[in-house]
Amino acid sequence: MKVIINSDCFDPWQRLNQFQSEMPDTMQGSYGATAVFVGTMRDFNEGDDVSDMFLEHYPGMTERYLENICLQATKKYDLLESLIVHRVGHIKPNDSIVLVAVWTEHRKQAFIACRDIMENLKSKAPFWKKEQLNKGQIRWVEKNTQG
Amino acid sequence: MKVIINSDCFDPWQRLNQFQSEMPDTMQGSYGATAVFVGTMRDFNEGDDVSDMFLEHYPGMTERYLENICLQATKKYDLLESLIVHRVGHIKPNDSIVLVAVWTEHRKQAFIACRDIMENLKSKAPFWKKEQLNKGQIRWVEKNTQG
Amino acid sequence: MTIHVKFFASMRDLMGDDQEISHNILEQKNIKTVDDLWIYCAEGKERPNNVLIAVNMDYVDAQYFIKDRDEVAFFPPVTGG
Amino acid sequence: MTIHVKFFASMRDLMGDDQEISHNILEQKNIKTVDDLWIYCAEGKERPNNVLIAVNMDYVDAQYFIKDRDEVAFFPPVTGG
Repeated sequence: MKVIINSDCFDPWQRLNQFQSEMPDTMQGSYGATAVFVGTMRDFNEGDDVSDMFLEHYPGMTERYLENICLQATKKYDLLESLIVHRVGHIKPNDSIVLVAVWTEHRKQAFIACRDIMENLKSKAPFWKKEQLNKGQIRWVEKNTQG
Repeated sequence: MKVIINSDCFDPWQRLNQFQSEMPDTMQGSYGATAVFVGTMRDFNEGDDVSDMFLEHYPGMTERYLENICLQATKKYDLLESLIVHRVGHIKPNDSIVLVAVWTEHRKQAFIACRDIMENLKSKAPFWKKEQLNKGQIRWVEKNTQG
Repeated sequence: MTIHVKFFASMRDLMGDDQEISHNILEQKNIKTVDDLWIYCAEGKERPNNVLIAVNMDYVDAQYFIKDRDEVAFFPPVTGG
Repeated sequence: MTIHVKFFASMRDLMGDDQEISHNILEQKNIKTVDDLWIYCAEGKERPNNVLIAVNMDYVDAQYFIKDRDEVAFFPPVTGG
């Protein structure tokens, strides 16, 4: 189980590659399913072109909640491993914002756990998005889309 | 939309990296969600240690069904892109068997589409697994686990 | 008519040598459906309950009417992914 | 008692300068709950309906009793992921 708050741009596939290659030998052959979600910044939101974003968080509480969410999912869905990477700070369209990945024996648990973690993250983890629109306006995103 | 039948070992994260980097510029900033599933060979199935697997398929029909499944999901869930890679031939524990990935605007569609494609693949695509057990026995896998 | 018949996985094991064969079927044999074709090919072996059938790479049921040059495949439940 | 108060995102914009401040609260001020604390800090600004509250980094409601050295945070609905 690993939670990373990242202020630099990250490549989700490279992270997954690295995370998986660093797994202990005992993991080899034990997992049959990996479910992954990646959230990426779009250049369009609520009818407006977006050129830039700032992602604020509550240092300390954010990590605590992401770890809690992972821990709960690990127990509930028998996760063998899990990884959350979340970007903070200044973000450009097409940058990865969030990566959630889980490893389980069978696919059903992987699918449900990955989605569950994302929904919990979206509703509980203290992050806030501030968008800079192409037409100059700056606004806080008021709420997330329905999951 | 891309479907690949692969007789060599493949690294799912590298494939995703490559596939995404080859996307046209118009895709940049258009997708907000990517959902991925990777199925990996376990060294254990139905109570037995498994040392080796052979994955047979029906050339022609397999590709046709995977393409159909992708096409249906693309229409139903407004997929912006999709990728299926499926291994055939001789496989070892810890090898990737299947990769399903979808790109959408919002997360809900991505989660549902990825799972839907996997369930359709599991129930429709003509592949058959033959396991070699550690104790020497060879057997056809009779059915997939519940999704 | 000429029918190309394929057997996959455990169905091929069941059929032994006849794993992929073209049958020249004389019209008077009265082979109309996939089920008739199984009986013609299987030399008395019963068709397993869970066998899946594809004609020209599309799933059909055993009552499907075959025609000249069809490719008919028999296989067990799929186990990919 | 000393209470450390934090405001995030649009809640910080609302509060202006008071974004992160330690308040030395005299006992006779009769500040018991998070709600009392808001009234004490907010200089007449109404507490938005959807404001979220955390004490020592756990979610609580406005009736939560605060104690010396608590860290209290006010912020809008979260929008991560």
